Amino acid sequence: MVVNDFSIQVATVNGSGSQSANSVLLRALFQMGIPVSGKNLFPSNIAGLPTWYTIRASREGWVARKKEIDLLVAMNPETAREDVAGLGAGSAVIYDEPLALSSIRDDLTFYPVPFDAVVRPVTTDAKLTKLLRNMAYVGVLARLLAIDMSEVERAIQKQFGGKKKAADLNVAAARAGHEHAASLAKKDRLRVERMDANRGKIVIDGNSAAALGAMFAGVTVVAWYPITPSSSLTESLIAACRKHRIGPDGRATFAIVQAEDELAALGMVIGAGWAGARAMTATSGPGISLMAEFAGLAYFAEIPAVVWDVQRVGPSTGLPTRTAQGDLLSAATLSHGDTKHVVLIPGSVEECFTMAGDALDLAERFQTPVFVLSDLDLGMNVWMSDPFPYPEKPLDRGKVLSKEELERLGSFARYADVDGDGIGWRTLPGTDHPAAAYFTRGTGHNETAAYSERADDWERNMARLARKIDGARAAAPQPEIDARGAEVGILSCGTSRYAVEESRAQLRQEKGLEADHLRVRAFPFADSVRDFVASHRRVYVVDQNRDGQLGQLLRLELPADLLPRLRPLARMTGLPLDARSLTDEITARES
Amino acid sequence: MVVNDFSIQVATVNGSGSQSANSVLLRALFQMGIPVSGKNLFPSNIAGLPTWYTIRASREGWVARKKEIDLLVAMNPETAREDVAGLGAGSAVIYDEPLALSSIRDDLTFYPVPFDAVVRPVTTDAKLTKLLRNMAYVGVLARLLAIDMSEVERAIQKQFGGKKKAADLNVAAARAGHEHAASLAKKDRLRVERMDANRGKIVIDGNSAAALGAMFAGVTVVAWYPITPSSSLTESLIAACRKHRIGPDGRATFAIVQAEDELAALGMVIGAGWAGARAMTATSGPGISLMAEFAGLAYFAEIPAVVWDVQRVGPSTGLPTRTAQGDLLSAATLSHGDTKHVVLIPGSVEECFTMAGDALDLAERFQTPVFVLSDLDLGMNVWMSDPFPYPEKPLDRGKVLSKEELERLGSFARYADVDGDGIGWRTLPGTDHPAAAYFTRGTGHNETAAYSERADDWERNMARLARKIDGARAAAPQPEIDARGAEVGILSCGTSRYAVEESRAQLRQEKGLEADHLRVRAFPFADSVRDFVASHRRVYVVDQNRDGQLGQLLRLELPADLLPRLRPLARMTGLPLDARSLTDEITARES
Amino acid sequence: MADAAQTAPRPAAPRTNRLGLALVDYRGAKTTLCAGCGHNAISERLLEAMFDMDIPPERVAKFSGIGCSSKSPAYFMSRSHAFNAVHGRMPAVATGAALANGSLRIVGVSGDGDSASIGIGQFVHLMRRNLPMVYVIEDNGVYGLTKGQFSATADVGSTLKTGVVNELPPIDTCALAIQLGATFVGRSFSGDKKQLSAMLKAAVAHKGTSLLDVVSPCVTFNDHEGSTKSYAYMKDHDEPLHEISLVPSYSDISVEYAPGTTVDVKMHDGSTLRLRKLDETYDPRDRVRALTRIAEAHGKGEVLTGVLYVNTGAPTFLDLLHLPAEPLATLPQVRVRPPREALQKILDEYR
Amino acid sequence: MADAAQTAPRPAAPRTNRLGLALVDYRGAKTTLCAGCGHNAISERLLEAMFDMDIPPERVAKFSGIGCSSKSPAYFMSRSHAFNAVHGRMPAVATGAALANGSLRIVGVSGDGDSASIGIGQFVHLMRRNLPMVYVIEDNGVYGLTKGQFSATADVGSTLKTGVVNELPPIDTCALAIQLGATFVGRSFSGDKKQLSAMLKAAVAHKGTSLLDVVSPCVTFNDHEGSTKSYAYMKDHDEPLHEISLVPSYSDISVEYAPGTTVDVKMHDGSTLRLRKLDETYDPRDRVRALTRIAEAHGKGEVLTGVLYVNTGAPTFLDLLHLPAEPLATLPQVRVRPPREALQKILDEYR
Ligand SMILES: Cc1ncc(C[n+]2csc(CCOP(=O)(O)OP(=O)(O)O)c2C)c(N)n1
Ligand SMILES: Cc1ncc(C[n+]2csc(CCOP(=O)(O)OP(=O)(O)O)c2C)c(N)n1
Ligand code: SF4
Ligand code: SF4
Ligand SMILES: [Mg+2]
Ligand SMILES: [Mg+2]
Repeated sequence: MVVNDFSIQVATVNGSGSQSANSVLLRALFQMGIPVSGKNLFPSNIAGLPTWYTIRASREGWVARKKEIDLLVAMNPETAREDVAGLGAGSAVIYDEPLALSSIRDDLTFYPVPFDAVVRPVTTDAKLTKLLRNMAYVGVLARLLAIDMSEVERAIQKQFGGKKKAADLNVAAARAGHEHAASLAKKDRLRVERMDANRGKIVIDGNSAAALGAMFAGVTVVAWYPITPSSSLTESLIAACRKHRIGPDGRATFAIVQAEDELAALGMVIGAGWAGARAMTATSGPGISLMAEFAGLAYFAEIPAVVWDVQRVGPSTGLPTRTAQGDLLSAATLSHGDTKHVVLIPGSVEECFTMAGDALDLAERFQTPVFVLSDLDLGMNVWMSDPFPYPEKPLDRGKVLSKEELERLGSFARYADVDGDGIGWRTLPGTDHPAAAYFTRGTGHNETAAYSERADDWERNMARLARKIDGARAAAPQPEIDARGAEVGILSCGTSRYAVEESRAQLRQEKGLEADHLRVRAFPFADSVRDFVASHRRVYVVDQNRDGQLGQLLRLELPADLLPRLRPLARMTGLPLDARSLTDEITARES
Repeated sequence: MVVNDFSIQVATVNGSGSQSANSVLLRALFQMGIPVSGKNLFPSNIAGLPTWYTIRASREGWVARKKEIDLLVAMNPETAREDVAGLGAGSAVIYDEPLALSSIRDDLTFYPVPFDAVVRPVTTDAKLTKLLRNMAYVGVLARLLAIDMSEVERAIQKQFGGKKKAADLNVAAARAGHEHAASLAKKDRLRVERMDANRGKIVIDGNSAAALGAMFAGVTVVAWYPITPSSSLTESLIAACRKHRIGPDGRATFAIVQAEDELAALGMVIGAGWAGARAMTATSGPGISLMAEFAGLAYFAEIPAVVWDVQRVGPSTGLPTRTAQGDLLSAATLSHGDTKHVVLIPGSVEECFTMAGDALDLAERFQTPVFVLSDLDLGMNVWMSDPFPYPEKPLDRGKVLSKEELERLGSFARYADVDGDGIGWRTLPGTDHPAAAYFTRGTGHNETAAYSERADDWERNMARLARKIDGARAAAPQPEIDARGAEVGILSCGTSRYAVEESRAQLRQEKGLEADHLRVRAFPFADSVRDFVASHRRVYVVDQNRDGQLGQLLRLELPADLLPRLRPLARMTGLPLDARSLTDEITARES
Repeated sequence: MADAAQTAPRPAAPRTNRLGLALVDYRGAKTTLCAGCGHNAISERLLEAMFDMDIPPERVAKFSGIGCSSKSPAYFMSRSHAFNAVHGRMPAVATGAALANGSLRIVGVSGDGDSASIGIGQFVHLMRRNLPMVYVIEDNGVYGLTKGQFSATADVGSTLKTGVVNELPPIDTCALAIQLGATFVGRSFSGDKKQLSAMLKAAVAHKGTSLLDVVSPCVTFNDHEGSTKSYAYMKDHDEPLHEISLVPSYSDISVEYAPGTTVDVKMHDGSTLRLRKLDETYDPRDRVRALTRIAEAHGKGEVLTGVLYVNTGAPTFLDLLHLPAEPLATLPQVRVRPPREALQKILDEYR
Repeated sequence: MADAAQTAPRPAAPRTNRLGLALVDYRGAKTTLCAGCGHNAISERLLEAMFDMDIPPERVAKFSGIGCSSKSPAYFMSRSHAFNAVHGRMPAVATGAALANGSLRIVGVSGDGDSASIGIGQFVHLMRRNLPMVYVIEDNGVYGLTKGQFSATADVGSTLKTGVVNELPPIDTCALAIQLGATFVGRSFSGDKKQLSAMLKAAVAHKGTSLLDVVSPCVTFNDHEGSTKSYAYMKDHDEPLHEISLVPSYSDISVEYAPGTTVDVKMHDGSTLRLRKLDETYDPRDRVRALTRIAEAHGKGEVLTGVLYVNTGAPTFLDLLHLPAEPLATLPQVRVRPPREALQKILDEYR
């Protein structure tokens, strides 16, 4: 028997209501204390197209996408045959009987289930039948995998909250499936057993986590324009703020505005940041491109702004509902002329929460736009996590001169590097002091913010800007390093870490190959990134894009003599990265 | 005496009509057969602010900006003292007598001239006086430098074309200056002598040259939005096409449209290129940023488009009237996701002419946007050049299937790599064949242009795109290489070449240091770029930007083991690069 | 046997148009939009209109932005080239294609988000230019493809399924277009087969920009109480302004007409648009009246449908450019590369 | 000696406003615009209005895009913060600042190119939102800073010095604004000191977006025959709609009024805008009439000046957001970071 270590893929069509069934399945396993993860592979339309939902149970706690499917639930006539064809030998298939799939392969285990018949006792209404068939396969799976039905029912109650009728119907459907499955002769070797790995853990998607992080980090102005996969970030922020950020006086301590487009969204954020608000926007690739001009203004005029980029597959509209890490290079250098932006790259839902605050602090501290590069896999899929720590650090509002300080100083020069860190002091509009005002512009200026076309003013100012951004390398979240003196190193960022961590275990167990790991969490890179490369002979740079963009940024930043050590390992299929592909590739290149 | 080797700087205010005087001065020297160049340093407003015009006469034919000013004409009270303070010892100053400058330094030669008095015999009208003072300094200079007055008068005639009254007045003013200067005791060592270096040569600005190149390359659709320093490119194209591209039937074989902004401008160019037109736009930095999303669409949907970027100082609005090469990195990688664009970099007015055609050919051949990176110095200043060769090569319209070919083939797959070069065949809308139509989109698609979210379709298509663009490295203009087996190499692009060439002579003469030179003319880089770096111990990469962007592109493209040889040498002041700064820097780093 | 042969039923030949094409020759790929989405009905009307008007599909070029609505060009007329561009910027792309090949019949399909939110800038300038094309806004007051946020045409007080209420005044794209000098402006409803078909034909026949704002309910996100873009709302509030039918004819018909009678507006392809004047004072050639009537309808909470404004006299953007009869795209080299002497002459000026 | 002392002339103290500030306290840096540029006059009127209305300069925030016009915020009120943003996108930046600090008095200065060409999209949405700000378009029909190309407000038939003729219909930003729901819309002329000053004061007093399209001749590129934005043209065609004067008062005055009399529109700061009804039928509260009058004027080739439309009843964008009295920008941490228990409660829901 294979216990608590398998992947289930449910193949269906979007809009058919399988989402709740899949969540229930995932939650049931979670409640049994088994490490679990789920990934939704959905199409870019609203209803009727093929969708796959993959649930992985892993004793070891691996949460990356598993390349092999151990158990397929085939509900979609359109894709059923291809889905079955794609399975590895020995896998199991639960399918809707009318699809008659058992004939097409003889190296698989097939479980035909007449789902319509199974739910008929529960309902005769056609629309309801369509819905409840889904909960029925949960029941079937429960039986075959020995998932505790009480946990399934608990999960259903949670899923449908107060709605008793819905809950009852779904429980009935699940039971029907469960009973029907009693008639199925168990032929596969997959099963679950209770564990205690999830005590105290939560299950949440990265976008909700980011929204909570921003709310607890005191974000006050949000301007956005809807785009998959970032919309749910702002939408959960709206929901959260309505609940927790409306004062006793009924007044909202936030303003969230749906702008007319992404140019306007960032423009509003910049105006708000300039006037002293903690402001952010959330978008994805196409929005990043549209924000290029404003990003350059914010960099050059030195205005705090936070931009979340929940990455999807590009270029252009690309695959709007598939995951990638393809905006690293664009974000880091966004806009014409010489620009360089601070970029944070969360690698877990907890980091979505914490970095939402880091980004707002860094933006105000360094008076510059900060990009946070999440991705669809992290943002829209649910992940297990330890509960998020309440932020103890006070908000960093950066260098702002108050009326009182101005009275003391008498005057100030907006762009003077008085502290040697390249960061000048600013004043906010509305500061009630005759010397408070200064003129903000995207054109050349001197230390007092006066217009200047002088060569020396330009050079000095641009050099200071470079110094300023360089300072972020130490202030931004430092890399996560697991180094044990191996010869081979792996460099990754964001969600790649899950595949990398599992791959390292595979390399160790299967090939006896040790590989150290550094996960980059911010750009410009911390010095430890240089040191990591310097202390490893060969460093595989893992990227979820075509051009190896993390590798490209390393090429731009690291000392040239270290670059020959880098080995690009870039993949982009729209599917979350899996460990097996990495292991095979590294093994091949190491032997 | 220093013969035919000096620089003159005229300091005045814009809108005061000095432009014609300066052109006349430059033309007079040109007509005397002396290699000459002129650079206009103007402010970003319309009238009343300081402007400097520099004319360089060079026996050797050097046309880069000369760092040292040998002769200053101080007409602007606002800047006169600082202008004088900035001169090297021994320089000469002609100044408007009321400015009383002679007292401020004793290591200079001063020529006070009461310009109002000098032109009084010519006019008493105040507005005219203001204008004619300028032509008067031309006369003064003619006397002091022994410029032939007949050439000055010929130049005035040419300048004012038919306008007899204007011409006569200006001739009179020049003569008045010339006569007055007879009273000045020549104390400096500068003079001119007739040469014969300019036979057959023309004098033209890069934007006009580019416009002519595009017109003779059969451009048919132009959409633009005004922006300095690119406006004059399109405006001279309009003028040229009205003259030479209106058929006997009175019909225009071109459409030039002023769009509402740069997004629309590139959108129109893409629509036109898709429908089969040779289409282009011209812009500068901020426009490039606004074009990011459309550039990604054109790359991914494979649509021909030519974008001229006449670079100015960025980021943001920056210094709109100063020169730079700061858009290299943005242009080469413009837009989110994985993109890579073909970039051409003209290094002379003749190349502005020829590359205008190359760009249109390459765009249609490779079905992709092609960026041409000129700069303000090249585009808006006038340069001597051999006359442009009439284009003998027929237009390359790329892979387009006609109705007849479709009848033969029966059908076609838009994105199938039938020729192994990564370039598919396309059809134009309106092709009268039932199988001609295909669906163009910025979303994932397969070889038949059908919508696809399949991982394999995405990977295959993106890999083909990479192959396709890689093919441009051999098809685009190859580097200009002057290598004589030196240990030190210099890599440059665009207008930097003029300073580099002069600097190489200085290094040779002053330090006995030989340096080979490779001037990049296109991205992706030709293989000879790699070979050049491989065959030199130390390679200085000259950039007119802060971050050394040519060097950055080399870091992204070259084999890692070659990168330690690169030595960034980046300067950005808004002033055209001068040889002396390079020579000093290289000398310092070589010793 | 002979008898049998004679009485054997012949397969009925499919109805064909003057080009000998059947309706299937105008069909597109299978829709991936929601069952019951208003956009699908509009695609049907559009392809029928093209079929009925004998437009060769190969001469049509379809353009769209991004959205459920903007996907629909894939679902009609597969024999026409199509360009699914970027969000809100389809007008520029269509304009470029029109410049390259003025002989194309251009159909643009957009959504209210695509046109009135992110795309309003290009929309405004397109209307100003009077580019010859049919521009259909499939207007549902929401962003369908991103799951139901408000667009700029959402009505004050309409409520999302999330309970969020819109408080900003809607942009009336028809009023805006008329204000900006558009030459053919109408509004219809995706469920009104008869009116929409007639208006589409009139739009196709018009020389210049034909803007049709077609209220097209989003069954998934906006078909509920409180939304004026829902079927329910339309059924009570849809007040047809006048009946339309296209009378193919080549004789020039006067457009002077009295209240209660009909007016025939002559179209540039020779066909005629007949307007039945149900409305005592309505004249589709009067911009100010059109704006007034639209405003009045808004005041009454009504949606005014029909051809609101027509101006058949205005020159199109292409007219202003004095282009040749042949497409610029395919002019031979001899016509686009001036002769050797021309370059010689030019260079001499720079000597 | 005592006599002498008594008769010695005292230096006249400069006139100060209620805040004790002199006019110089409202001045800006020396202009770098062309001598005689209409924009300079507008800057003067603006700073005078602020001075006369006792607005503390420190409470004012100035915004602009890119252009000669957009440079002018540098030339008035140096004691106010200013943000010279990017071309055509100032409205978004101003909106963000208003969200961050609703107590700021926002003044936006833009050009016709900045607002009607590249910026028309943001302009449209700003008007829709009724953000509290004064939005001045310094309208010269050309792109001054880039040396005289046509903007989208250039009149049909007007000619550039290069001889190029504009053939596209101009966008009337006032008509557009009214169409879109703007709440204070007026047009004036940079040379009309009296009218412009009064209108600026009214605009400053208005609660909501006050759009003023001020015809402001470009002496360098557009002040010539054929251009309706030239001084010459304005002198013959400038038809003032009504005289305006601001009567400071805190009593509520009715706005019912008969032709030939005056109407006092109550402003939200208690001051009153008096409109003298020169026009038999004109009512500045009637959108449709306003649009009609503008259209009529266009027909007659006239430029209608004055306050064209006023709606004092509409909620502003900030009202809709239910913000606290204090600026969001400076709320203390305790008010923007929910307590520990809140996080606890939230996390439990995810268990
Ligand atoms: C630049 C950009 N921003 C945002 C999106 C995300 N997006 C896709 S469709 C859409 C709105 C579509 O609404 P509408 O035009 O009304 O079409 P509908 O789906 O309602 O028919 C948005 C915001 C995008 N694709 N590109
Ligand atoms: C994105 C971008 N495109 C183009 C420009 C160049 N540009 C500067 S000002 C201007 C037009 C200004 O016209 P208007 O707004 O009417 O101001 P005016 O100078 O006439 O007062 C343009 C096109 C720019 N700065 N940024
Ligand atoms: S979501 Fe709405 S607009 Fe989109 S396809 Fe479904 S019904 Fe149509
Ligand atoms: S160019 Fe025109 S708009 Fe610009 S400053 Fe001069 S007069 Fe004013
Ligand atoms: Mg919609
Ligand atoms: Mg203007």
